[in-house]
Amino acid sequence: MTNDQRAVLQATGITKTFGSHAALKNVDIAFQAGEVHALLGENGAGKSTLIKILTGAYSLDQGTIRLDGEEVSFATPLQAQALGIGTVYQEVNLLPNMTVMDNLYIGRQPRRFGLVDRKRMEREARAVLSGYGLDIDVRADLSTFSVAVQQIVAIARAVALSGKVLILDEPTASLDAAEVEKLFDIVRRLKARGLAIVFITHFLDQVFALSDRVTVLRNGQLIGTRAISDINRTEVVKMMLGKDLALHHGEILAEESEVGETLVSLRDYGLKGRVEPINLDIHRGEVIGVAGLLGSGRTEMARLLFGIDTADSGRIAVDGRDATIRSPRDAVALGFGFCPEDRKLDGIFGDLSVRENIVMAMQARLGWFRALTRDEQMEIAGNYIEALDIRTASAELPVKLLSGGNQQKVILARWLATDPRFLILDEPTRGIDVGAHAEIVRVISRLREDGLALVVISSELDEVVSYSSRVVVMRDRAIAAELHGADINVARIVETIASHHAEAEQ
Amino acid sequence: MRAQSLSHLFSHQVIALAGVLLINWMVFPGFFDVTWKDGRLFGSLIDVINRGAPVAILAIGMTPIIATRGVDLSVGAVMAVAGAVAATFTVAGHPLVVTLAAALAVAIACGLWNGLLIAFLGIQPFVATLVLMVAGRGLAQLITEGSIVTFSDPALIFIGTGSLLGLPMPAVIALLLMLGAHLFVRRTAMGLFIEAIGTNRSAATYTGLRSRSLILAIYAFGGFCAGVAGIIAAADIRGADANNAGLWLELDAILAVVIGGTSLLGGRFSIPLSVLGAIIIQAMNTGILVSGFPPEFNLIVKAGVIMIILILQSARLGEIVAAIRTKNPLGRKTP
Amino acid sequence: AGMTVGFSQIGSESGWRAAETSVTKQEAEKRGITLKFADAQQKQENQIKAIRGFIAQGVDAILVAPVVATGWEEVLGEAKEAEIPVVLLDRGVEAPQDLYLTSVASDQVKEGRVAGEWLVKTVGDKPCKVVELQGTVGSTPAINRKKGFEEAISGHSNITIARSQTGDFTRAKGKEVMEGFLKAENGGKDICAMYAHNDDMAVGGIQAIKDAGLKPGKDILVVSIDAVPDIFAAMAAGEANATVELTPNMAGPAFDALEAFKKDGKQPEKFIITESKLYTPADNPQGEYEARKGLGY
Amino acid sequence: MNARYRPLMATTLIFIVAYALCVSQYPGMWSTRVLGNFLTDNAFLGVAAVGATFVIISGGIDLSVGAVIGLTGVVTAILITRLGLHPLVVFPLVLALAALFGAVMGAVIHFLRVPPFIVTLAGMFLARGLASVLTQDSIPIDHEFYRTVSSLYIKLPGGGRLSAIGLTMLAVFAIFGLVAHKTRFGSYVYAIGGNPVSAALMGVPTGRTTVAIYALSSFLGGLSGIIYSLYTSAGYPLAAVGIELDSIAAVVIGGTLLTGGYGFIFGTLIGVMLQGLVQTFIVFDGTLSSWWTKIAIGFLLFMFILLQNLVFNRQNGPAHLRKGPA
Ligand SMILES: Nc1ncnc2c1ncn2[C@@H]1O[C@H](COP(=O)(O)OP(=O)(O)OP(=O)(O)O)[C@@H](O)[C@H]1O
Ligand SMILES: Nc1ncnc2c1ncn2[C@@H]1O[C@H](COP(=O)(O)OP(=O)(O)OP(=O)(O)O)[C@@H](O)[C@H]1O
Ligand SMILES: [Mg+2]
Ligand SMILES: [Mg+2]
Repeated sequence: MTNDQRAVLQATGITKTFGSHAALKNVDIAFQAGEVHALLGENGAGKSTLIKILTGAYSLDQGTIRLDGEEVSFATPLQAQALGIGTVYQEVNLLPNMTVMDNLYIGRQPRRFGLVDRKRMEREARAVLSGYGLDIDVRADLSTFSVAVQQIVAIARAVALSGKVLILDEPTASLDAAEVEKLFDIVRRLKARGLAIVFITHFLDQVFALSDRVTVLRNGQLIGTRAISDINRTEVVKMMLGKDLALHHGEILAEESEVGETLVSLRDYGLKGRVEPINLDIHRGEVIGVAGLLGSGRTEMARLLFGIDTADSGRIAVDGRDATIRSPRDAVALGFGFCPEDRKLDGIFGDLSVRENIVMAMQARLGWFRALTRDEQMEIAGNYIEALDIRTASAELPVKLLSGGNQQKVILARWLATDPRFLILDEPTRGIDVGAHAEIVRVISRLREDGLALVVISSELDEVVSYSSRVVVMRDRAIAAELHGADINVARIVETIASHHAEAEQ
Repeated sequence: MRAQSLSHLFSHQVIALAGVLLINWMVFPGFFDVTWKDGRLFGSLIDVINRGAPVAILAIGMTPIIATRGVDLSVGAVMAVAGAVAATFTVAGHPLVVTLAAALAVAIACGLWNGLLIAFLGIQPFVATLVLMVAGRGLAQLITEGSIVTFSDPALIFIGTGSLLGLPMPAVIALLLMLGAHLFVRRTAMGLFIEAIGTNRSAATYTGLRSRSLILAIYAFGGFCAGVAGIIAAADIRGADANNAGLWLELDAILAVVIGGTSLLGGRFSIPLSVLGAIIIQAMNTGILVSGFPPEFNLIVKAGVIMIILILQSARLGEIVAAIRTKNPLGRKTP
Repeated sequence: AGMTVGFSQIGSESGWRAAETSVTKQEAEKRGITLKFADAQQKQENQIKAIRGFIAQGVDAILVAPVVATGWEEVLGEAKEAEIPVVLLDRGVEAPQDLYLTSVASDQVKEGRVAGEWLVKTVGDKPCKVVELQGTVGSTPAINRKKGFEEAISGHSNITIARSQTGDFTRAKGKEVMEGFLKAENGGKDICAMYAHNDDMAVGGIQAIKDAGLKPGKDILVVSIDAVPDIFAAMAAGEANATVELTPNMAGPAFDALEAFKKDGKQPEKFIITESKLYTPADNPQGEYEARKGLGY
Repeated sequence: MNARYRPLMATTLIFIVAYALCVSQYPGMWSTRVLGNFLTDNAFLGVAAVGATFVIISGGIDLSVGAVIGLTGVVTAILITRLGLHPLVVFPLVLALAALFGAVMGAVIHFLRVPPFIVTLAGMFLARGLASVLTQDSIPIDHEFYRTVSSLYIKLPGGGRLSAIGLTMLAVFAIFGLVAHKTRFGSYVYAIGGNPVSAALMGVPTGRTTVAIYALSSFLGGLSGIIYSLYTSAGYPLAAVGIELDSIAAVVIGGTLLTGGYGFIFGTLIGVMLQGLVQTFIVFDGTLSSWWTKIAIGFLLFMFILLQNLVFNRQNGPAHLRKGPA
C-alpha cells in the first residue's frame, strides 16, 4: 500500500502467526483523522488480534506501523497510550477489585504533594461519567456494577486517553439502545475534533449509522476497504462471509398452539431482594424470549431457575412433579442446561481443549466413574464442531484461543451434548458475527422443533421476535408482562418495556 | 497419543534429571554402581529412589490439590501425626493391620478437615492448611509426649526398610501409588474434573460438577498420601519422631509438583511427572551427600539447581529464544 | 508459698530436650515451685518475648535455655532492673556476667573432646577414617562438638575425618547421610568410625550401616553424645561403642542455687558445669537403658 | 460504609475482643509494659510483614524474607565487626544489596514467568546458604552505636518502654500505608493483583512494578534484618527461620486476600499484634507444654480465620460464585 498522507495510524504488511495458525496475513490498513472506521469480519477473522498488534499488546511477526507518518513499534500498551491511542479491548479488560475512579485514572491519577489526590479524582470521575449519563458512586468497587456500567467505564477511560486514535473493540455488545446512542454522540464529537476512530462490531445497523469507511477481514486476510456510501448491507455481508447469506427476519415465528405439554411450572418462585415471585409455565417445544432493560433482573431469574441462587419462596414443578433446585447439579439432573452471560468468567475452561469443554457437562452428569473414552469424546466433540460450525484449528486447541463467538458455540455444544429438556440461554448471540448469529438463531428454532423448552434472554429485540413463541418482559426484577401471538413484535415490546409509569400508576 | 507419550521421554523433567545425574556422576564416579547384596539392589541410584519415595508420595497427593489451585502445607505435620499413631499403636501391641488402618484413618481425617475448611467454609487453602501445619505437629507430639517412640515390629519396619524384588519397599509403594493414582484419575473422569475446577471453579459449578465433594476427596487423598509417607518415615528409623518427621517436606513436595510441570495456578497436571520432580530433588540431595562438599554449601547448590531447572522449563524462555531465532535468518526454523 | 519460676525452653526438637523439660517439671514439683513454662519453638525472639512476659508477670526467678549465645544483654538487663534473678541452662551466653545469677551447663567442647579421646585411645596407632554426622548447620552444639572432637584427634595423624555432613540432629537425616557416606567410601569398607553429634543421628547411622551389610560397633565404631536411652539399647546389642552423657537434669542444680540465693542471698558459683561422663558397653548399658526410659526422652 | 473496609473492621474488632478476654483472664496483660513489649518484640516481624502485604496484594508470595533477615544480619555484623565500618555506613549498603536481591527475584518472576513461590523458595535457600557460608556461628556486634540505639526508648508510665525499634516499625507502617493507598505505585500493586493481563492492557508498567514489589519486600526484609540485629546485637545465619509463614499469616489475618487485589497495610499491623497477643497469652498462662503450645496457636489461628469468615462472608453465596471481594 502506498503511504497514505492523511493517515494518522497506518499499518502495512501485518503478519501474525500463533504456533502454526496464521491469524493475520499481510494486512494493510490505514485510519484517517476525523473518520469512523469500522473493522468487520466473522468471529475469528483476526480483528481483535490486529488491534492488539496495533497497540503493542501483541508483538508482530512482520510489517510496519506508522503513527503520523513515523514508524513506531510499541513494546507495551503503555507506549501506545502515551502517544495518544486509547483502546477498549474486547471482553472488558478492567480491574474489578479497584474502584471505578481508579479504573478511570490508573496510571494518571491527579496528584498533590506526590500523593494521589482522591478528592479531585472523585470529582473529575463523576464529571466524566455524567457525560455518559452515568451517576454512580465512583468510590465503589467496579465489580459491584453490571457489565454495561463496566463497559461504559472502559469506554470513558479510552476516550480520555485518546489524543489521536480511539479504538473500540465491540463496545456495544452489552449496551442497550439508549446507551449506544450516548456513545455514538460522544464518538461523533471526537470525530469532529479530528480523532481517528476504529470501531469493531457485529451490528451492521450500527456500522451504517456511524462509520465513514469499512474494512473487512476474512480468515486473517484483508478483503478490502470501502467508503460506506459505496456499499450496502448485502455487499458487506458477502465480503465478510465470501458468500451470500439469506437473512431471515421474522421468518420462523412459532405458533403458540404447536407447543407441547408443560415442562416447568413456577408458582410464586422467587428470592427476596433478587427476583420477585414468578408465575410461569414453560412448555415443551416453545421458546420463551425474555426482554427487558439492563438490570431488569433477567440474569437473576435465569440464575434462580438453574439453582445458582436458591429460591426462598414458591414452588417449582418439573413434569408435574415438585422439584427442589438448590444447585446447578440439581438442575442438570432434571435435564436443564444454562449458557451464562459472562462466558469468560462462568462459561469456558480456558486452558482445557475444545473437546474437553464440550464433553464436560455430559461427563458431569455421568459422574466420576463412568468416564467417556477418548474416542467417544472425540466423536461427540467432532459432531458438534461440525453441527455448529465451530471454527477451530483442532478439537485439541485450548478453548481460550478461540474467538469469542466460537467460544459461545462451544458452551452451547456442551449443553446440547447432555441432551437437555430445557435450555436457558443468557445473551447467546452477544459478540457473535452475522453468520454465526444466524446459525445460533437457526439452532434455537431447530431445538424448539425437536421438542425442547427454551428460555432465551436477549437484548436484541429483532432476534427475540424472530424465534420466540412467547415473550416475557421483565422490569424491576419482576415479570411485567407476557406477550403472545400477534403482540410479538419489536414495537410492542418496546412499548411494554417503556410503559413503566403508566402501569405503576394504575 | 503414542507420539505424545514418546515425547514425554524428552520432556524438561527427564532432561533435568539426566543433567543432575550426570553432575552427580562427575562429582562421584561410583554414582551409577549398583550391586546385588542380601537379596536386594544396593547403590546410590537405589538410595535416590528410596529416599525420594516419601516426597514422591507427598507429591502424588499434592498434585491434584495444586491442580485445583490449592495447596496443602500440612502434609509434613500429617506425616508426623501418622507416624506417631502408627508407633503408639504398634507399641501397644496391636496387629499391623490395625496399626496401619488407624494411622491412615487419622491422616485421612486430617485431610478431610483441610478439605472441609476449604470446600465448605471457603477459607483460602494456604491459611486453611497452615492451621494444621502448626497444630498437627503439636498433635503428633501430644501422642508421643515429645519423645521418639521406638518400636520393633518387623512387619511395620519392613514397610520402611524391606525390599520387594530387590527394590526398596518405599520405592515400590511410591511406584504402586503413582500408577494407581495416575490410572485412577485418567481412567475415570476425575482427572478431567480436577483440571476443570482448577481452570475455572465458577464454570465448573455452572456445569454441574460436584466441586465441593471433589475438593474434599482430593484433600482427603492428600492426607492419605501424607499418612503413607509418615508410616514409611517412621518405619525407616523404627521410631516416630514427632518433632522432625516430615519437617519442611511440604516445600519439597510443592517444589516436586512444580518441577513436574503443574502450575500453581491450577489446571493441567501429571502425577508421574510430579514423581519425577521428586526424584530430581532427591538426586540433587544425594549428589550433595556423596560429593563431599561442606554442608554449609548445601542450600546454595540446591537454590542454583532449582533455578536452572525452572528457568529452562520456563515457557517464556522458549519464546525469547524462539524470537531470537526467527530474527536470525540463519537460525533453524522452529516448528 | 513456694517460688514462681518462669522457664523459657528452646522447644522440643529432640528427645533429650523433652527429657530436660520433664525433669525440670519434676524437680519443680518436688520442691513446691510453681513453674511457668514457655516453649519458644526454636526461636530466639520467642524466648525474648517469653522473658519479657515473665518480667511483666513479676515471677520470682527465670530459667532460660538460650537457643544462641548472643543477643541477651538487653533483656537480661531488664530482668536485672526488675530484680529477678536469671539462671541459664545448658549453654552460656555472651553477656556481662552480672546479668545472670549463674549458668548451669555442660561443656560442649569437652563433650566432643571426650568422644575424640575415646576414639584415639581405642584405635591406637591404626589408621582410621572417621565420618562425622554434624548437627544443624550453625547451631552452637554442632560447632562446639565438632571443635572438641577435632582438638582431641589433632595430634594423631592416623585419624582423619574423611567426610562430614549435617544430619540435622535427627534420626532420619542421620540415616540418609550415613547411607550416602557408605556409598561414597567404598561401600563402607574404608570407614573405621562414625562420630555423631548426637545419639539420635547415631541411631539412624547404625541402621544405615546394618542395611549396608556391615556390623556397627565392630566393622565401624560408633561414638556419639547425649546418652539417651536408645543408644544404651544399641550398646547392649553391641551396635554402639561409646556415648558422652549430657545430663537432662540442669534444673536441679539451678533450683538449688536459686533456693539458696533466695533464702540468705548466697551467691552461687558463676558457672556450674555438669559432668561429661563417658559410657561404654562396660557400664551396664541395659541397666542405664531401664533407668532412663521413663524420663521422657 | 464501603464494603471493602469490612474485613479490616472485623479484624480490628476481633483483636479488641480478644485482648479484652486476655485481660479479663490475666489483668497483668493490661500494662504499658506489655503494650510496649508488643511493639518492640514484634518490630522485625511487623516490618517484614509490610513487605509481604505488598507482595500478597500483587498476587504473589515471598518465602525468602526470613532468609534475607538472616543474611542481612550476618553481613551487617561482618561489615561492622570485621571491617570496622560504622553502622550508619553499613545500613544503606545492606539495604541496597537486599533490594537488589529482591529486584533480581522480581525480574525472574516477571520476565521468565517462573512462579513466585518457586523463585522466592530458591531465593530463601540461596540467602540462608550464603549466610551459613559466611559464618556458622552467631557474630556478636559490639559497637557503641548499637548499644545506644538498642537501649533507646521512651519510658512510659507503669514501667513500659516505647523502644526505638518499636517506633521504627510504626513509622514503616505509616509510610508504607501511604505508599500503598496513596501513590500511583500503590495502585499498580493492586492492579496487578486484580488482573495482571488487564493491568498491562490498561498501561500499568507491570514489569517495572513487579520488580519494584519484590525489591521492596526484600528491602523491608533487610530493614527487618537490621532491626533484628539491633534487637539481639548479633548477626546469626539461622535468625528468623520460618518468619515468612508468620508474616504471611499476619497479612492474611489482617484481611488481605492471598489471591491478590484486596488488602490493607493497617490490617497487617493488627495481624502482627494478634500473633503477639497469642504468644503473650501463652506465656502468661505458662502451663502449656510444647505440644499444647502448638495446638493452641493453630487453634487460635483457626478461630481468627473462622470469625473473619463469618463476619464478612455471610450474606453472600459461596466464595467462588461471587465476583467481588471474598
Ligand atoms: N493468543 C493466541 N494464541 C493462539 N491463537 C490465537 C490467539 N489469539 C487469537 N488467536 C486466534 O487468532 C484468530 C483471530 O482471533 P481474533 O480474536 O482476532 O478474532 P476476532 O476477529 O476478533 O473475532 P471475534 O469477532 O469473535 O472477536 C482466531 O482463530 C483465534 O483462535
Ligand atoms: N452482585 C450484585 N450485587 C448487587 N446487585 C446486583 C449484583 N448483580 C446484579 N445486581 C443487580 O441486580 C439487578 C438485576 O441484574 P441482572 O444482571 O439480572 O440484569 P439483566 O436484566 O440480566 O441485565 P444485563 O443485561 O446487564 O445482564 C440489577 O439491578 C443489578 O444492578
Ligand atoms: Mg475479537
Ligand atoms: Mg443479564
